[in-house]
Amino acid sequence: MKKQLFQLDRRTFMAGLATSVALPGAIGLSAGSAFAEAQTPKRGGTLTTVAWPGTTYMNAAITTSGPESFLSPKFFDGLLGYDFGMVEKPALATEWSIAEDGKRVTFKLRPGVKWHDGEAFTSKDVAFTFMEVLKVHHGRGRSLFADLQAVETPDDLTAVFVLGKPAPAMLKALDGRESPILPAHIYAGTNIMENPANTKPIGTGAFRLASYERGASVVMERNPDYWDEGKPYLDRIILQYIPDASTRTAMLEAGQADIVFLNFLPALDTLRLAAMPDFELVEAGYETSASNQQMDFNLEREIFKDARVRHAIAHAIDRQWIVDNVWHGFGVAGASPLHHDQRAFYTTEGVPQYALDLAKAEALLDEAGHPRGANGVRFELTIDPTPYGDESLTAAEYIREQFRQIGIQLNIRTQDYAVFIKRCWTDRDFDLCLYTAAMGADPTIGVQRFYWSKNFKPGVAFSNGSSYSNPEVDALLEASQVELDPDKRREQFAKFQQIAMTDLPTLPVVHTTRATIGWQKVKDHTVDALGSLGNLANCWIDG
Amino acid sequence: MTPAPAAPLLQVNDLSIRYGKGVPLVEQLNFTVRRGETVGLVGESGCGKSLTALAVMGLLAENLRTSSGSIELEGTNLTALGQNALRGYRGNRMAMIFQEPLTALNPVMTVGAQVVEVLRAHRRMGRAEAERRAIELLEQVRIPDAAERFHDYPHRLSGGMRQRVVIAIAIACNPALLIADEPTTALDVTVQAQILQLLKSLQRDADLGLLLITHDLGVVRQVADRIVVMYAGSVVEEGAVDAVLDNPQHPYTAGLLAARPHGSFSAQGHRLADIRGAVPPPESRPGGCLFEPRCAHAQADCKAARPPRSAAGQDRSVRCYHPVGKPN
Amino acid sequence: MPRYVLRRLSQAVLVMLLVVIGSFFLVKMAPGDLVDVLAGNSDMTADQMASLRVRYGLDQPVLVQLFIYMSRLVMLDFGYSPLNAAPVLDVIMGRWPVTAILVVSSVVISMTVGTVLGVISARNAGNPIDLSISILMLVLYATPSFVIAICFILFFSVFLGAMPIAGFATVGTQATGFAYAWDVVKHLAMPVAALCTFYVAIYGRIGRASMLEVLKLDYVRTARAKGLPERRVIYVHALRNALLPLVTMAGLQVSALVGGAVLIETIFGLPGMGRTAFDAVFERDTNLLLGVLFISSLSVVVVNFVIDLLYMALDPRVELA
Amino acid sequence: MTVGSQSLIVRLLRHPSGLVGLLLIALAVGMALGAGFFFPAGPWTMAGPPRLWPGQNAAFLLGTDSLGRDLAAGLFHGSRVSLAVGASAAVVSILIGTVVGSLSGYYGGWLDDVLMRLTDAMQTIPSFLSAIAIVGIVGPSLPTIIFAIAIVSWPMIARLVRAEFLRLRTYDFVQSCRIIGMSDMRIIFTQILPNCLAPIIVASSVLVATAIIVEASLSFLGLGDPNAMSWGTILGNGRAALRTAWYMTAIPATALVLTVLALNLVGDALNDVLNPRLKERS
Repeated sequence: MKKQLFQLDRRTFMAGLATSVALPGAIGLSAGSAFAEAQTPKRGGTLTTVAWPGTTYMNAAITTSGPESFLSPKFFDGLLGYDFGMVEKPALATEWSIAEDGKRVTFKLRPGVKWHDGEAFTSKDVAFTFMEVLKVHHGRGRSLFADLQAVETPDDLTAVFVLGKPAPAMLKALDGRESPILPAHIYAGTNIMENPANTKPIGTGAFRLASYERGASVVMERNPDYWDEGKPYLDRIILQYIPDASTRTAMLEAGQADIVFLNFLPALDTLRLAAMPDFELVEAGYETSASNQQMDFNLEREIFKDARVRHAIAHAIDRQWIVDNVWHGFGVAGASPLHHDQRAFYTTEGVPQYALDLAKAEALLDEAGHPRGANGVRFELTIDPTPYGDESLTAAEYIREQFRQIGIQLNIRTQDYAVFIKRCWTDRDFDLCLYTAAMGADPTIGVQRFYWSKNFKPGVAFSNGSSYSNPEVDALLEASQVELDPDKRREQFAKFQQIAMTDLPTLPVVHTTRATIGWQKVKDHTVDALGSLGNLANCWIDG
Repeated sequence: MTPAPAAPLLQVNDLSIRYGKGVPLVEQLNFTVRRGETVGLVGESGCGKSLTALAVMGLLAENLRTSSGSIELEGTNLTALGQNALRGYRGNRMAMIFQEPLTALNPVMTVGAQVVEVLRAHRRMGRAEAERRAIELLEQVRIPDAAERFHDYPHRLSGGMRQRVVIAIAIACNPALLIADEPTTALDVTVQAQILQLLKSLQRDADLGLLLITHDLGVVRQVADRIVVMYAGSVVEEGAVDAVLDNPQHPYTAGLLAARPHGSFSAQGHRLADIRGAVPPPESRPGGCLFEPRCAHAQADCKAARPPRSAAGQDRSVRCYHPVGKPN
Repeated sequence: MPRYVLRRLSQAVLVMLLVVIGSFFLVKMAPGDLVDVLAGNSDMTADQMASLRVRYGLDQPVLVQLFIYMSRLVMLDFGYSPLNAAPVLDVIMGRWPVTAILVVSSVVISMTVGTVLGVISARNAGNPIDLSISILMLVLYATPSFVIAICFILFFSVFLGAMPIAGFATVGTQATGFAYAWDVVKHLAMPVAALCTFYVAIYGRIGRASMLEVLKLDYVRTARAKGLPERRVIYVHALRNALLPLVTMAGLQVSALVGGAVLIETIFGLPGMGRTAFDAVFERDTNLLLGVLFISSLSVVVVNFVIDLLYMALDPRVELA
Repeated sequence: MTVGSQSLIVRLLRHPSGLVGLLLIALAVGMALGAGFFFPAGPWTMAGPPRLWPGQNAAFLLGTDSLGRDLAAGLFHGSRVSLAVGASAAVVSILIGTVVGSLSGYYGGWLDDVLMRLTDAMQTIPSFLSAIAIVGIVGPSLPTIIFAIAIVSWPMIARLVRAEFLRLRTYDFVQSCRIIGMSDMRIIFTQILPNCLAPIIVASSVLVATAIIVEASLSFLGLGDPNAMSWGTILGNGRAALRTAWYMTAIPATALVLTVLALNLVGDALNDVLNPRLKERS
């Protein structure tokens, strides 16, 4: 069986090649072969995949948590889709246009689309979803659509977004994962959070819910009336919730699962399987969920008010080592507050970098007035790694050893998720806090929240946890929110990256990359920027 | 009151019992039990009398074995039989009553079931018939309201009643030989008499050979026809009860009677106060007469070799070079 | 009998009351609550968090919360599980059977296998068979169940490709009746076996000791003296008595098995009570955790009551006093 | 037959299980004591290249883990933590269990009722679930883990001690102490408790073994103390590499199994030595 590479566009591939150390599977193939061997999809078959944790709801309009993000796009469509590089493409909307002042966005909707219950999809559904669901109940939607004043519905197939000020980031957040369109006839006038349809989804999507065993499995079946003619190719998708990562590996290896998305296997297992001829590793298709592992300095702590201490710490941590040994190559050493998948804005040009240099680190600490004490210790710190996944804890263990060499005694504190969130963002009882967070389809959505002084909101998780405040940064971020000119926006973010990396309130540790590992027979699961977080309508099984 | 001599029912010849390949615990044992006769087997605790009884029944623990000699029941050598064949004799031609009625019965089975079981093991009997017969047996051992007691579990019965049940089990298949190992020791004095009475009458009615193991010389005098005295794994003296007790020939028997004229061996195995020293454990038994180290009458030849069994009158034997007492 | 049952019932109620109060305070000891978790998952404002706290009653003093919880419990209202977006009782009813089947079959199988091994061992006391069984027991006893579970998966599923790894039954199966039952058996074989090993060792060791003890007892000798076949002596007279300590043990083990199920359910992806409790702890789904603790404790109490009755049936000496 | 003057250790050494068990435990304890001497840098130092197989490099006989930490150092230092957790949890649960059991058995009455219902309740909640809940809620640190294990294990000791007290309190020597006016506390501590020691000692070896397994299980579920490397920690860390570097799991697992096995062997031997009446053979 020949390897397929049409999932990777050239730039992703080059980025991967340039930065990741050794990824068997993807590496060594020529990008030129991408479309050469495309096969005709076959209809039918069941795709089995595994994930964890189990889902609470079936739609991602009322929550931003992970399990829903994966499920929702199978049942619900968004207005738009995104090709590699986050290039908009039609979904429920076939055409869209932005007024000159950026304050009106008009969407022409696809005719003939039916909800799973047979009702017709209209602009009323769009207006309802944005104004009454996403603006109210969606974590990111609340800020993203804060300036969305109304959705006008001149006819059934036209929806006009009326904005208080231009919102360039908004257009990157209209897919079925970020902004799924819900049926107004089911939800209007009900308590949306407690509507039974939240676990019995009625969407316009490629798949319908066949059965759901809470905490155990979801079975999706093909929507025969899907608007995208002939799709989806699969008859069924079975999703099993399996808590133990090694069990998930065993299932994939034993053929009891066909494919595993979203790094749900231990990295070493992913690499091991990728080296086997029957399996294929794909690293594309996670652009909307690009995540950074980063470490917040609590700037309310006296010791961190001195930038030299922050710089010293940055010099003590070899981020590439963490990429190699903690993430096992699934990532790039942290170099910017953005993620490299945010290609339009990401840059390292003129952005200060902090190479591993323990001597320099020690010198900076001496300079900052923290000499080594009699026992060789300068001062003591605590780090709180997020309990989500092993990588933060493992990285913290590495950082502890590095700190020991420059005379900082670091204590690791683990706790469960609730305590972690409360400690870092509500009680603000931490020195260093290490976690992985999504950077969003656009920096305004995902990055701004960590650096904007107006987003220093104790009690709000994953807000500006370092309590960083720099008027210049605030101005840049605020300007970029409404800047319609892509070039100007790029400049604004470039400047932002330089300042943020100079002030270093938060140390970007790793720009993580995600991987899909599956049997070769599973084809076309990643055909655009959304990858498995799209609807899998193009996916098919060979044989 | 000596019964007419009959062909031996049980004949134990030169029997030795060993622990593994070690020294014999019981050696060169000889005695007989005749039909319709009660033989009292007496000795201190640890002298091997219970072992002997278990050997006859073929119930020695796995690490014990009969290393020489024979046990003949009605002419059949039991030591030559396999466990399967032996099983046909146990509970059937020979039966045994144990010392502790409180623990001899299975606590989780009704007494009736335990009687029925032995009947069905050896007789072709339907359940109903066996139950009827079991109730008869319970009546025969004089258990009141036998039909109701049939359904009781052992813990509901008193010790005496339980011993009656054990006896009923033993006589269920009309055995020729009944071995009773200290059947009354654990019972109240008043009950003891009743049980002995019962055994005696059953023995008489059924013409049983009864081997009564006891440390109580009083009981022997009361019930037995003949007596076999054991010391340190060996028979030292044998004969008719009255003859032996009135005129002991072996210094050990004499010492016993002198110490406890009415008496009883100590149940707990304490040494007898009036005989110096203690019973030697099997591994340090003397080469000569077993009793020699403690014997007031010991002479040089006693140390040399075990005294042979010598006849000392009609139906009477003693193992001693220098018997005491008046010759018969 | 009624007096005994009444006594046991009142004890059970008291025990359950202690369980509820104890677990309630344990859960409330936690820093951080459900809303913190929800907020972590979906970017909430402080206002929204406050209003959620009001909605879930988390703004009340702890004692008031306890009172409200207990008065609802009396009506069998276990509250709502935000993690599952469903009433706690619904969630538990979906998961209880998985754990119940897992635990009950483990008790039955480990007792049977353990007893058989124990009896074989006891009857061969001191010889090589006994020695090898005893060593096997020790190793089973000392090896954590999760190690065994992982070995099972690697060998039977990955290497041999013979056994389904995860779940209670094939997902989306249309099978019914016998075919479905067989499907479930295949799915549960490895989890049950992995959960059993430790208890097989325990029962085996106790069974061996108990059998040796019983075989020395007078009534076994009596049975032999009756001329009963050896089979009957062992399996009717000795075994039934030797089982008694094992039955007592089973009562104690049920609760431990439910605990051990956490690991097994985690590894084999079984949606049972143990894993649910584990997740509930970390998602601060207080109602769910309390519900799981309550229902599993209640099940343990009921099973123990049944075991008591069984014990009485096995041992007539235990009077209903 | 045992000679009274022989010390317990000597008697254990004469017992085949006791000998093997004690040797293995001595090895584990030796590792714990020698950890600082053989591996002064501690178990956390990332001293070598990551994922080195055992034997691949003479400096790291047992290989290294995913972060390049010496597994041999981990094993030695881990024995400290594992044994310490096992022993401390056992001691704490014996303390709680003995206090509850003594009070319950000695005084009886309503106190007994209350304490026994409490014991029932503790035994009713699935113990590993409670341990998870406690560690999960309070946060994973060694003291919490020890406390959690102790809090779920004491009921067994309490029942054991209570049964012994019920048996012993009717004995003459206790009655006579009462008659001469000895205080309850003195009777409990100087008269009855010393006579309960044998079963407690036997039970303690099992307690330690169970505690070690529970700690490992908690670590396996990610509930270990991140600042203390136990065998369970190594086991948990190695799990993700199970298929690519199984030695990371196998090495601590073997140490764990052997130690638990050894504790059980010693338990069996103690049982035989201290309770001669339970000895087999007629």
